[in-house]
Amino acid sequence: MNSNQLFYGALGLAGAGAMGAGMVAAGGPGLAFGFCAYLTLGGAAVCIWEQSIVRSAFSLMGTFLGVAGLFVLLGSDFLAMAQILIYVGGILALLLFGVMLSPPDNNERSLARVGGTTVMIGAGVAFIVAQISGGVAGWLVADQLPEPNSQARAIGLAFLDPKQYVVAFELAAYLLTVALVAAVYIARRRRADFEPESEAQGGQS
Amino acid sequence: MLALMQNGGGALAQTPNEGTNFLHELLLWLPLPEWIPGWALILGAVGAGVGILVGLVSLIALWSVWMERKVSGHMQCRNGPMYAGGWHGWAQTIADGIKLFQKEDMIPIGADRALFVLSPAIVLASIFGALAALPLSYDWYFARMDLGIFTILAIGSTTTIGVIMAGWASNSKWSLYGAMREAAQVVAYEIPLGIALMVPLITLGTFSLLDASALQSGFFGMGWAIFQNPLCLPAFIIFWIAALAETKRAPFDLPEAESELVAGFLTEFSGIRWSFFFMEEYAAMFLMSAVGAVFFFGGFESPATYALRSAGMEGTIVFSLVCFVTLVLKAFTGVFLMMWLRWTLPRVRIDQVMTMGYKYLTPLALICVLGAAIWEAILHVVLN
Amino acid sequence: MTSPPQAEHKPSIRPADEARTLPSGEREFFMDVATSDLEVNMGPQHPATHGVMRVLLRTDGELVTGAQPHLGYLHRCAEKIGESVEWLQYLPYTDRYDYLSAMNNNLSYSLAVEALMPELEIPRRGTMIRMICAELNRIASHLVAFGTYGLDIGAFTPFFYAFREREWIQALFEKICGARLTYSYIRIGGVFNDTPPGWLQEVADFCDVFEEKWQEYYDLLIENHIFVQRTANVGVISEEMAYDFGLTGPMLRGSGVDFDLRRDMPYLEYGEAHDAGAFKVPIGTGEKGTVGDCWDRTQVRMVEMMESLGLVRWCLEQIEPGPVIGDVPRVIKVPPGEAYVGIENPRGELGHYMHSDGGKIATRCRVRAPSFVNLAVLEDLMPGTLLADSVAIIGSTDIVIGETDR
Amino acid sequence: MDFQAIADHLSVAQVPGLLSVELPRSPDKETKDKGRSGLPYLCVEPSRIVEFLTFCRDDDALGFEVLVDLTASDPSADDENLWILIQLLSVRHRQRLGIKCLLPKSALSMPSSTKVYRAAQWHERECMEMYGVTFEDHPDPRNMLLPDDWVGYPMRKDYEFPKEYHGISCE
Repeated sequence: MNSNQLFYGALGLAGAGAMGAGMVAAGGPGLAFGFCAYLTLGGAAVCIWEQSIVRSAFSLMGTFLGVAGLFVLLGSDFLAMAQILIYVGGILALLLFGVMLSPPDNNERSLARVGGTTVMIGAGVAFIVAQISGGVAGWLVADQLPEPNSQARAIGLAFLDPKQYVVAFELAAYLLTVALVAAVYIARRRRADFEPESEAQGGQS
Repeated sequence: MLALMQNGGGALAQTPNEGTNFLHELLLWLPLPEWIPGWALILGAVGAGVGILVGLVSLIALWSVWMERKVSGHMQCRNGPMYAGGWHGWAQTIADGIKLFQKEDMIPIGADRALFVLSPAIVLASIFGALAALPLSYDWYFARMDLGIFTILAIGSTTTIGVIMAGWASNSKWSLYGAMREAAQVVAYEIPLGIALMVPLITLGTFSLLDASALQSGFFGMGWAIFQNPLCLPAFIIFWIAALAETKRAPFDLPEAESELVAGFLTEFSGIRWSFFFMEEYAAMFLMSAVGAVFFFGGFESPATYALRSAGMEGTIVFSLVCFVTLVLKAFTGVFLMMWLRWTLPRVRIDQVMTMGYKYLTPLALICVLGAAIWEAILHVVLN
Repeated sequence: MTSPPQAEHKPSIRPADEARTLPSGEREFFMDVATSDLEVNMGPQHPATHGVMRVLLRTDGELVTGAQPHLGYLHRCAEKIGESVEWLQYLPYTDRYDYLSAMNNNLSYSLAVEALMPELEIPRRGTMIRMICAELNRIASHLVAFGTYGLDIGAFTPFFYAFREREWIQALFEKICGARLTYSYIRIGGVFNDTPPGWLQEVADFCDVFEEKWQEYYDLLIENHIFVQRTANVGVISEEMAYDFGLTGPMLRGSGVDFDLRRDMPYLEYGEAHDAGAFKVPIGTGEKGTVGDCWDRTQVRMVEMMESLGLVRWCLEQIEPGPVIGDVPRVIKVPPGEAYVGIENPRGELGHYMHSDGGKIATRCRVRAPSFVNLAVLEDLMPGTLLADSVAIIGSTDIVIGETDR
Repeated sequence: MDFQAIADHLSVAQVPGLLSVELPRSPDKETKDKGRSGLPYLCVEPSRIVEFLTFCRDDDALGFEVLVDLTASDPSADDENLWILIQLLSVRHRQRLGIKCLLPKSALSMPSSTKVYRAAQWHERECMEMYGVTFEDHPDPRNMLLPDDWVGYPMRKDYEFPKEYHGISCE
């Protein structure tokens, strides 16, 4: 049994434990919470553990989706969907775009793998075990989930209301535009205007 | 799991006072023993919803594949499938499906097995999740969502991750090219897609697909957004181009560009895994067409629903059915349009795709939004 | 990465750290970000190589920075066989090099052998049937070129339309010689047999229908905006470059060179046909982009189909009853000597160099295959283009691997 | 110009390497000449081929822009010479020219024509693998059609077919 199997075994057990504990504590919503929390933390753990940097990046998808799920549970579905749209559909895709093209470098990542992950996973498992063994009384259990109400209208009004955040909103927009233009400028291929077109088509005869 | 979570979110989002999930209602209505807890009912509803979704996606794919073959066949002076099942080869896709199930499950030696196996699941789960947000009729829906369109776009965008995963896990250079193209293309076209959809959203003033449809019921069921605001037509064209790019359909089928990249991210896939990607593609086509139908072409509304409503049949099962059929017909008109374009146009080049997305579609979509906003302002503020 | 054993020599693949030319003509240099180029094998089994050819590509993202064609996957020793079998026995092998225009291959071989046999007289009817067959086959071949080029660019439907018309031509050939692809119909001394009754009328019917269909295809694909965007200004071959690489046929004419062996070095009755105004020679004009780009080459092929149609019609007018094959013995003995005859094949000049020492078997049978020569230009044309462009370039050379490898 | 005019023009210009002119001729019993059918060609000295081709290409009256074909021929196993055959084409003047170089089989080496016509590159590669001719200064002397580990020169008349190839019996 190698360390990888051990890790994924522990991860699976932790998932079952998290969902089971959630269900015992708060029924269906608890189960959903346990699942989302497990996705979030499990994705993060895999991200640290995995040697392959691309797998690490893919595991972030679990984290992002888990966070989105937590937002849903907290009754904020606009935020949840924004989270998925921006983080999974946009940022993660770009991240993968970059990471896929980078050469693998396993040595750098092994340190984090041995040290950080073990400590983190151990601490997490210990915490959960302690919590369960100490009884779930200490947990904060919401008796009812908040009602989901899309705050889209509220957010929109807040952004466009001169008395609230319209200045900040517009400033952020300008900042992002400037950042975008700057990024394009930096990433652009530099063109040198010297060296005339002599051997361009001539090739190697 | 993803679909479950999504649906769980949706089901949990039910509030007792308004518009609960009809599956949940059904389960509540059934004479079930008392000791079954409420959450089990919710889970049951979720399970049934997932079952219906899987069936729906399979049906859409089955029908669409057959339709694609017939459409392409007739456009190319062929008949397409004619034998399987008897009448015009209607059972061809079923036969193909059975064949695909029986095929050897191949994973290349150098492939990243875990990701290779996971990628079709992610792709399929994302389309399930997105389709779950699509109402099938005024009272047939999996989850009543105020943010329906936002949800569809968000969850639909996770397909990209599955495709990138497939491309990377295959450990083939052609697949990697496909994955890179997919990443670049989808990120580029999500922007004009979303912005173009803002035009009907401004016109109708809602994110909800149900509300959007209901708001287009005027003029004998023809008060469609495209007739309400002149900017909707250019916005629809932009939306449609972006939707083609999002669903990887020709002329934007660069991720799988079979004459350039062999089959792109699909190169190493075979059998049932490959068919999952195929199902996703057709389901996504249906979904995008349905979204276009709901936000530009009246959704469930048509003279037929108007007539039924005038006859006081609103709320009956017949009315629901007519709404459903209306939407499906509109959506499949869109699917047909996609097929028509695919079998007519050559493929564009990646730099042209990027140029079109960033340089033309996005600014044009922004102008459309601005115009739509001005139009609405004139209509409602100035003229009022 | 599969590294071929001969990986040490890569003259055409430029070093990665060098400056390179973008498709727009700009020179660009690398930033200090460390990146490495990706080497991809396009082929031997790849939809864009139209057969078993391998192009080793070095790519930087989508940008192709080096290309190296590797041939020989379909090498069937045609030339060696030509030195081992009798003169007439070799004829079926000629069908196999460019299997899309087997009539023209037969014709080239027959003409080369006939050049060594000064006494042999070819009857005029035989010549006319030869011309009809060669031109019909040219149309069929260009139809495939047009259809598969559409496939390369991503348009499926033109392919089926093209094959529908080609099917008709093949049916016509089937009636005349019994074969649909490898005809061996044009023989040393004439053609194998006379046309079946009514065949010439069927050819005339085909001409009438095809003329209408041709316009459809032109509008559907060649004038399509996306197609123009994909092919115009892509893979530009200048006139000098075309000469340097020895290009012939539509590749040369696409570069704006007004040269056609049928008109300028007439064989059969092409000279007479041209004087009668039966055909013109289309050349690339750079209408949509630059002279010598992929669009020009494709357009030249398209227009050539119509010109071939004119030739077929002229032949149908001229043809008269009579014998179709000259006095050829069953076992041919060719007088000693050597001759090179090149004719205008759909893909360029198909030349046969035949050397006889007076016996029943050729001493040397050399096939100058147009695809082989035209393919060499890839090494120069592909660096600096995008991956999709390189596919467009390979398609525009209209190669048949059976011919490059022989 | 017809062939005779081309030959005259070349000999007047005293182009380096031009050896003789071969025309078709009828059989002659007295000289035991079997005769020669087909097309005329020029015999050129192999070592001067680059200068010769350069002249043919650059001379205005000749203007052979295109090298159509370059190949070799092994007339018989007994013959001590290998022939290198070059076909030129002038697009401007609509004329062809056949050139033949005799290379002794003991020293199969001649300058590469690639510098004059790049079309020669692939033809020469084919010649090299098929006949074992060495073209000096060839930029890319790899096998063209044959596998890289092929033994022997298959188009030579004295070539013996291999008994096996990579463990595959050929008999």
